Amino acid sequence: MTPAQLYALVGIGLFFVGLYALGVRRHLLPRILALNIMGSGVFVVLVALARRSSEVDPVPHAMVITGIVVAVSATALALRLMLRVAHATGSAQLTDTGDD
Amino acid sequence: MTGMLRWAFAGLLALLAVGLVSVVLQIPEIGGGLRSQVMAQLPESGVDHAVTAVLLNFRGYDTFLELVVLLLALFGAWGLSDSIDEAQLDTDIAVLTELVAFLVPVLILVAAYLLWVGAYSPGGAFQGGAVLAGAGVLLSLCDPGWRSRRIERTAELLLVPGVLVFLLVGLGSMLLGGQFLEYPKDIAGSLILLIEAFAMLSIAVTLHTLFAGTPRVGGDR
Amino acid sequence: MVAMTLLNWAFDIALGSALLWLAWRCLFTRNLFESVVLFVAFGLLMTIAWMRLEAPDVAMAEAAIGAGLTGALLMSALARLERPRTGQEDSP
Amino acid sequence: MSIVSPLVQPVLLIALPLVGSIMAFLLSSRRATVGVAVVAGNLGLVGGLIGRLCATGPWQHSVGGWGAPLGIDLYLDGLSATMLAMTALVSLGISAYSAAYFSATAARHFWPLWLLLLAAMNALFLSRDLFNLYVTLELVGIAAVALTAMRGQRDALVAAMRYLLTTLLGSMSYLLGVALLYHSVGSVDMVLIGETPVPPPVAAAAFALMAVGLLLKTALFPFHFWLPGAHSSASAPVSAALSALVVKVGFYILLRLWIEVFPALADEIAGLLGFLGGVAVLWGSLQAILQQRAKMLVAYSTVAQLGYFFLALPLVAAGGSRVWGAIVLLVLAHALAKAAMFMAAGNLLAFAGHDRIRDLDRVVQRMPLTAAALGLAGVSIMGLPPSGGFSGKWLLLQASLEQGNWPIALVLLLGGVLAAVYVFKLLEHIFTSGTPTGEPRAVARTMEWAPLMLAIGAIALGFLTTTVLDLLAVGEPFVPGRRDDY
Repeated sequence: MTPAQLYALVGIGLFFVGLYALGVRRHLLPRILALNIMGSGVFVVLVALARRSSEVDPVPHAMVITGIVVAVSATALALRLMLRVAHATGSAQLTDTGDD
Repeated sequence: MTGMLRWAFAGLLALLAVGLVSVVLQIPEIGGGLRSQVMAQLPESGVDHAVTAVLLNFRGYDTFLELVVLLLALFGAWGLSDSIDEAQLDTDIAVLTELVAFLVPVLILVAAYLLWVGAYSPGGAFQGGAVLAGAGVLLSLCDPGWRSRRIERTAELLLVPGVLVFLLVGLGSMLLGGQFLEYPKDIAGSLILLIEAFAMLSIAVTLHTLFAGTPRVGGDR
Repeated sequence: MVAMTLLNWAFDIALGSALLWLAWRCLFTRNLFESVVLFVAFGLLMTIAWMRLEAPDVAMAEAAIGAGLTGALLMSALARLERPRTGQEDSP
Repeated sequence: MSIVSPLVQPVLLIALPLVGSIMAFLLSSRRATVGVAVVAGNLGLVGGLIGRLCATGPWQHSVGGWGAPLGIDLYLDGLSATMLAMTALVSLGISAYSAAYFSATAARHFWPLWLLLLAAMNALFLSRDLFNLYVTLELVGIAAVALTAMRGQRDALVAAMRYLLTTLLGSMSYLLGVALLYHSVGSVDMVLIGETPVPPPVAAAAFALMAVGLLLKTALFPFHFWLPGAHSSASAPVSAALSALVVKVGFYILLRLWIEVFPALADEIAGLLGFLGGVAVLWGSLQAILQQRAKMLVAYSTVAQLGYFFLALPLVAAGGSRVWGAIVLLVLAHALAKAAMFMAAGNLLAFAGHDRIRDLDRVVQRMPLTAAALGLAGVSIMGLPPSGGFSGKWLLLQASLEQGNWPIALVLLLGGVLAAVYVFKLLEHIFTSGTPTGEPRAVARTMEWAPLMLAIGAIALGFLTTTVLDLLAVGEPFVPGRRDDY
């Protein structure tokens, strides 16, 4: 095991912690945060595996920066949508059928 | 989800996580990935910093689409903006105002520095744009109406040049006989700085608009 | 040298565990405000992790966007969420 | 490459709708005019590209001039051209309809998002780079969600929220798979990854993650839970775009992965996906039959029709490119027919003020064109000759009988019967005779013609089968050839 692999495992852990929360939590705010944390997990895997070699590959770094900007865009829209859902239904949860 | 189901779900995810961990440990080391290629082409890219070269040149197309994602999030938020925008944060204005009066100019300088320094060390348009948007957020905290009163139309016109300048440079390089976004080698550095400068402005305004809400954006007044 | 390596390992393990613990707390606390604060703290720790992974560009993006602006977005959304205004029903 | 006329560059398929979107955002009027003009221009560009493709064969465009693995390659072959053509045609119908459908207020929000969605889908069909595909997937997903939510009513908002969580989850799963592949190969170019040996467990995990992410977006049973709500609660032209085009995007990437990157693994899960597809056909059709509202019925029909694409996968292993051709025919036929159906259902809704199937009396006298559109689209959905739906299902039936795969043949026939039941359920209430009660609202002429033209297209596809299959074969997109195992 190397430190790079350790961080990759942490990334996997974050992915699954987020996935669990996404499935279990009902309120939309934690669910949106869960997706962000899953994203962070994926990003950590991308960058950590590049760290295994002493020559660090810059391409995953650029990909992760792209990913972070995509994530903040999606989060901004998700939060806005959450507010509208809360206004329309009186609760920031998805209560009706069909949910995991 | 009931208790039993929760445990089953947690157990399933734990199994998958263990499986994935063992897979990750089996990924062969391939010796620096694309690093050698990036380094070999770096002198041709117009910048000296590898990550900037990947973001703005080698994989500039991704970055271009990423600016489109930001714009799209703004369009989407704009379509949802009715009636929830007037609510503002409660803040202690007196304390903040002095701090902000000091911080905002500093943040603007930091953003400009980040943009400039991106050519040869960590930094660049996204970091700079976010810092600039942060300055806007601080201004909104002390004076929620600063944008809507003064510069709304300007702000809304600033949302698009990031994407448009990128696109124009890309199409321009095709007119010069290259492929999309294939910058002429001798002016690649200047073109990248040009793209980044407009990208930074648009990123900052977009991020700030996403934060502050989009009261009346779009052509109609 | 060995001491240095051990120290590095200890640091990485502590940082990794802290990230996982913060993520868990952030997602499973019942208090939404606490959730948001913990998420920003998570973002800041991520910044350190990026530095450890020799990714300073990512660290800067994370600090500015991941922790900073996302935090501001979350705070502002929370403020609007917890102050439901009446008479603004927009459903038909 | 360099002597090619500047008018037929694939990049313009992204630039044109993008510029149109920005114009629609900044303009204060004439948004619909700009929108329809841009979408018509897009169709012209796709026509030019197809002409060039047939003349000179497939080609690639290395963005930035670097080429894979350092840079990103765009790639055009028969398959991507067919998807682009489908998107362009259906988009034109949807745009013509939308120009009349939306009020000025709604049009402000609709056109920038819709044109951006078009740019994103074009970018996706042209890309061969797995990370670039992630960015385009996010673009498509976010645009689709924003368009769904745009209607602003309670059911649309809730459905859009569920759709957003699902599509983002799908993207994350996909991206994790890409991360594993990148670090095993040192590239995100599909073809390069396909040519490089990857340790089997890593390849399996990466494929599983990417496939699950894409299946979530494609709403294959049991991942369809988000689809009926989103597709039925959006406004009619948006429903048409979601059902006809957006769900196909995930399937397209899956198909490319299947052929280029994971052919050996894919054959192993073909049985599972075929089974899920069969369940989707039967379950979706039964649910459609049970629905009381027209748009819900049409949405469940999409769940069923998506099932056919997967149902056919077990036949691919033995049948090769002929089966792929049949699947793509079904994709095209469904795109045309389903867009027509959703827009026709939108007309019923606009006309009657509701879409309760039982109370849709005497529509045929007032809106003969809409009724005809529903009827013709229904013919293709049921798979009756002559129609694109028939050609696709007939080819599949042949393949399954040749291979002696009785379960698939049975599901194909049963699915057709069930589809007939739900289509006639919709039609029988429309074709009742009698005197109209109340004063129904008028529906604009283009809103009647647009679905009718698309429905006629779905029928015409039945006569153009060989043409489409010839176009598909350009560049042999279904021949893996480059590699067999890991």
